[in-house]
Amino acid sequence: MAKLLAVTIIIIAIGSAIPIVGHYWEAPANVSTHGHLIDDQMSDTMVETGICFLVSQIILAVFIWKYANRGREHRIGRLPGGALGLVILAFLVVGSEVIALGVLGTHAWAEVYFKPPGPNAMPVQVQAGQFAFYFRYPGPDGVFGPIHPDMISEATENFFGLDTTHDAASKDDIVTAEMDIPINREIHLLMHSKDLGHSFFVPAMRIQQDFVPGLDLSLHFTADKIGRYEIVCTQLCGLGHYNMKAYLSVLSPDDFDKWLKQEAALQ
Amino acid sequence: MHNMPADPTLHHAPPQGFIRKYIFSIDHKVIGKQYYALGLVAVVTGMVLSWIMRVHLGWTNARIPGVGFFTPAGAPGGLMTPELYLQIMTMHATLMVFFVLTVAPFAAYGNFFLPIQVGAEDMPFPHINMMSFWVTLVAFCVLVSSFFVGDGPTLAGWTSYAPLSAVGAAAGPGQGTGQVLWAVSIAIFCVGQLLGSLNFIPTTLDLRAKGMTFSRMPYTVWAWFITSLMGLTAFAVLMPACVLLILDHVAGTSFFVASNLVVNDQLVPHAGGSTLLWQHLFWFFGHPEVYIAIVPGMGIVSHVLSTNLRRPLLSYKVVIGSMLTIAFLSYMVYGHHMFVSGMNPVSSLAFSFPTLIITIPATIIVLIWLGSIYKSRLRINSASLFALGFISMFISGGISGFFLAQPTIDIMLHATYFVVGHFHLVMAVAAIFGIFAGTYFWFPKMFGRMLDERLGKIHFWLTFVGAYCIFMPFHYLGFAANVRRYQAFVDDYTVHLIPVHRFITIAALATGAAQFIFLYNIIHSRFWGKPAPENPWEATSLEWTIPSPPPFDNFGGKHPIVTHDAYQYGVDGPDGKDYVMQDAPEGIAPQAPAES
Amino acid sequence: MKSYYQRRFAALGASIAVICIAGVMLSQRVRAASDGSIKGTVKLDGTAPHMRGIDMSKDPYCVKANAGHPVHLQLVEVGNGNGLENVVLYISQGLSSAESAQKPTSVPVFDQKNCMYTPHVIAMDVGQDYKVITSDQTTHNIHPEPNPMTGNIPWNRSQPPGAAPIVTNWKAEEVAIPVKCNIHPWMHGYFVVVKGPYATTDDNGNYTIENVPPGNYTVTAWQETYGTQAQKVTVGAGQAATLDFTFKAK
Amino acid sequence: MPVDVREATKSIAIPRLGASGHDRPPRLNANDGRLRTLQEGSPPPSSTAIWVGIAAISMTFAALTSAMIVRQGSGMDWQRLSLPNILFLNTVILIASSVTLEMFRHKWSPAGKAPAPSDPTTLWLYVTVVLGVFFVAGQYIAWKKLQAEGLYLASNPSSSFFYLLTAAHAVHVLGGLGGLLYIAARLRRATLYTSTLNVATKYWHFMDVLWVYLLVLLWAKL
Repeated sequence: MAKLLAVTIIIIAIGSAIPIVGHYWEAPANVSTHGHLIDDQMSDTMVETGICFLVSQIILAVFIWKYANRGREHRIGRLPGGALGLVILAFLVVGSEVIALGVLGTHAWAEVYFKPPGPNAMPVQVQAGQFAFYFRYPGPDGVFGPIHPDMISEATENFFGLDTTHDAASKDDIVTAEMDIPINREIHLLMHSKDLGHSFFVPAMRIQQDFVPGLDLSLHFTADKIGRYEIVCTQLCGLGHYNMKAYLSVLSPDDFDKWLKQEAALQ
Repeated sequence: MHNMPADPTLHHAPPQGFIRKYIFSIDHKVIGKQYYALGLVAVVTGMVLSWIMRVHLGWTNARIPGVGFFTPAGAPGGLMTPELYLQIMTMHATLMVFFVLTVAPFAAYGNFFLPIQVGAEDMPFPHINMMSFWVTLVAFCVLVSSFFVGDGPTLAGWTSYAPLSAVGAAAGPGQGTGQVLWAVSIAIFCVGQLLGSLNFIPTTLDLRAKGMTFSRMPYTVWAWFITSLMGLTAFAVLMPACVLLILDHVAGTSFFVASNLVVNDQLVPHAGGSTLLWQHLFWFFGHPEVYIAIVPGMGIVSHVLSTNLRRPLLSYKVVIGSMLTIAFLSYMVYGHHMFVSGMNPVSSLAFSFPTLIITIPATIIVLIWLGSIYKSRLRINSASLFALGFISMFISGGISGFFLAQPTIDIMLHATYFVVGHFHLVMAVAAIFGIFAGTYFWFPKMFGRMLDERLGKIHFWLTFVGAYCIFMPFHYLGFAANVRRYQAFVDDYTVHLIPVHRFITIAALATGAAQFIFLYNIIHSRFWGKPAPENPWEATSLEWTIPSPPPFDNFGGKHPIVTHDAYQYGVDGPDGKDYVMQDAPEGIAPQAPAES
Repeated sequence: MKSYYQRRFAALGASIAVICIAGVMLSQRVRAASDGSIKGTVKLDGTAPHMRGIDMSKDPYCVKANAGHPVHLQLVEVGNGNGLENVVLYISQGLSSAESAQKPTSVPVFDQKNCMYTPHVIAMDVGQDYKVITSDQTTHNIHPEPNPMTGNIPWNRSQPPGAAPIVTNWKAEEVAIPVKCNIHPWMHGYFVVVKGPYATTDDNGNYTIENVPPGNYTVTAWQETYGTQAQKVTVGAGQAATLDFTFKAK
Repeated sequence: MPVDVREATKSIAIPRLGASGHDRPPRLNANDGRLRTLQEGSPPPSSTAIWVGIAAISMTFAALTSAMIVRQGSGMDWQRLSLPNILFLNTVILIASSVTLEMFRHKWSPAGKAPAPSDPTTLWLYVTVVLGVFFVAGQYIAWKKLQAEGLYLASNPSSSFFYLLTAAHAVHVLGGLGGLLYIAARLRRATLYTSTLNVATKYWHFMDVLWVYLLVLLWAKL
């Protein structure tokens, strides 16, 4: 029984590691300029914790194998180093990991959150609501028209509550259901929620940020691969949460201008 | 037995009549059993709910028999609607976290064994103790009732994030009555647990038998004591939070609802509330709650393990110290649930470090367990198997915490199935293994009958392997950025993961079914199991010095005098035993564990 | 002995059945041959405003379903000769309570097809059952939000692909109850709940209100964008009165 | 070495009086009805429990305080409201009630002889109860005053928190009143444990402290 348990634990430990080592299921490949920092951090953590995981499970298994069902003839032994040794070990191993991961990790975090967006970052506004994202581009004047919550109406597709008859700035705003961005151009994403808590998660872009009703938050990122990627909501927002999606298309600058003109025509 | 002569006056007289004996009982042992029964009912309900969820996730358009019968609106013809999935998910989580993981290891075992292990006749305030159970039961009934009123229970998840939980029915099915009932139920539950702490803490501090110094208390006593301290602070914060939520619902206040929200094309009347306020209040409770669920498990495992290793753990003080450190740190780490919540990124880092550091005491405890197995005389029985399983699970689940403790990585893993896998392993499965270990260890004492060891071992193997089959794949899904709380995976990058979900579903159904072996075992053994001796496991602590089941006043009017610490194993004890009872006569001076 | 009771039960059952049937027949106001009707056309004066196209890209299924024919808003839909579609006409004055109390036995159907509501507007009588069905392979939720003052209860339920129809009705008169799908925010329609005979205009703005007893009435036309208009009309026994409406484009 | 419980407890135990008598004055029972566990020097559990309760209540109000501060910072809609003056009178009443309760308890120190229910000193207890009732009534008047100004629970976050905090406190005071009435009942019927009295007094004083804290908080924040 004990030996079986030992073997089982080892099989489980190694078995659990296989899909990770073999990269069976992976997140969409990174297409952002900052993503590699996160990926590196991830793989570092994976290596360090993976080793700890395997070693500790195997030790558990070996000890069970060796010391189970020993009779009175065997004397109780004491682990060399004793408890103090283990405490020191824990501080050394975990402490070093904490420093390695914690301190190095802040670098990547700072890259994403502490560095302000560049001066010529392209502003795009995103509004989350049950259960869709809508995007707004400022248009030629580069200014977003004011939002009138009382005018928000999905029935008339006035998702942002714009008053195009009175607000000059709103007249040329371009509202879209899909987010298209030019490649290698920094995007400054201005986020607000129309109703509830939502979240803006683009796995391929390695960005995730909650929408907090009443707060205007922002993100900035740069895409470096042309393609069409998914934007999903990761904050439970109601029955349609699972289907709260949008698409993020990274286009060449020319295609992007073409697309923007098309959308402008549709307004 | 070496005990005091009979005490002239009992703390309170033995109750007469069925009602006072078994229903409105003030006997801590009966109350403990009542809590245990409540936990069983809740865990079975929660498990069935999880089955429904799993089947739906694996085969989204499958018609699930029976579900349509219970909620014709939620599942027309057994075809699950998104709202029903989320409602079931919410109820599964709420039942499991509050009414299983808090009730079973803490309230149930704590009530039964805390007074016995410190050598007391009963809790100091038996009526308050009785109230704490009945209040908790009311909370349970209120929660379950939400299945049957309006358009069902809330779908806001067990975290009930505002404003989804605060703007009312327009936000979705169950957000009206269902959400209010949820908040009411949790508020009541908090009261129940506070009443519990009111008994646990004085029992530990004031009712210890002569000679039962702090350094002689069993690990479990410490665990329950620490847990009740945590519960005291955590539940005292969650309760007002729930009151605020209820007021936002029924009284039109705006604590959590921000201005100018437009829900379903209707402008919400509230204004100026703070969305993050709820998250802060909730997680200030929420993270300690995780340890409220797991610390008693640690205590039970340490207790069961040292008995079955036939040796004391390497260091008593270090284990207790680590538990205290964990409890202390657990209040500084809650922010790691909110890394991407729009909280100031600096505070995210501030929360990240204690979160990483809290793994040090946890690691120390695990290492002590491992190191204590070294050159021990490990006995294999159902209890020790589950204790060892706990260690394995705790390692796996604890280590994945390293990912989530880092804001950087959390960008990718937040709200994915990685989180689900992590907290199920470290909190749910580990805690449940602790409960199982406790049951197989203490059942003889609680009911005076032995459990069937063979069935116990079968139960262990199916549960151990099954749990890994269920929860390890969750981590892979998480790495593939599979978002949690989705009722289906349609036309997106997660479609190729559906086979993994199906595997998990099958594993979940099988493992769940295996739990009925356990149910059969406890029910059958309760009535037809072979009678339990006083001390079947050759254990040393006080609960093993009295008959099984214990008499009404635990020590038959006597008062134990404790002369040894709780873990005198592997020593040359009296008449050839390898252990010394805690209340053995002073004369017996056991040798320290012999070195080899 | 036994047979005796059986006979008694049989007799009892029979009599109950008879009473029920009688009751049902009496409750139905028998349609008089003298009933007339109101017919006519609703036109738009001026050019219809531009209807924004709908971008369904959030749900690939909807995009596929509508591949080829672009969809647009349905706030104002005009057919041949500027006929206004989706206008609901009903008798707002002149019906006796008995006449307005009777309700048709037909069941209007509100279909969710290609991520749009077809028809965009359905009219129904107070207490008349209507049916919500889905022809889509994606899940919709139906979320009507009546005015709380009217006493109609808002509801919100989902229909996964292949779900059974939802059959229900409205307790109180209300013009008009907006209904939407939150999962597909562009999906938007109306339930118009009236008392007495009603009609909805077809693609070219033509309508016919059947079964109108002879008398003088006020007929009201409702259009989601342009609001309501009312006109008086006299219906002779067995005759079809004609009544045209014209809405001004803003 | 077996120890006789009677021996061990004799020193502190005064024989408990049965539920018998109106005729005879109830005695103090320093034994407090606690379990005899012979763990020397451990206080009666109730005196630990009351601190546990006080800790829980403090946590609750701490949570509400932080909620109030966060809420005040989050919205632009916070209107200052002027506290009804009666609150200050109520404060005086509540503190006075604590003093009277002390007067009562002072006469009941375990050493002292237990007076009969007819004894004038027991009047202090009833005075305390009456003052407590006055306090709650005074709070009620304060709410009425605000409502007269058109400030209801949902009118403004400041008024919301005012009603919430004062009501929460009032509920706890009512609980304390219940405790005092229980003591009054014990006085007439059976034995009164010193610990019960001490606990009730601690709780009642805590109500003062809590109220003064709330008053300062409301005065500073609202």
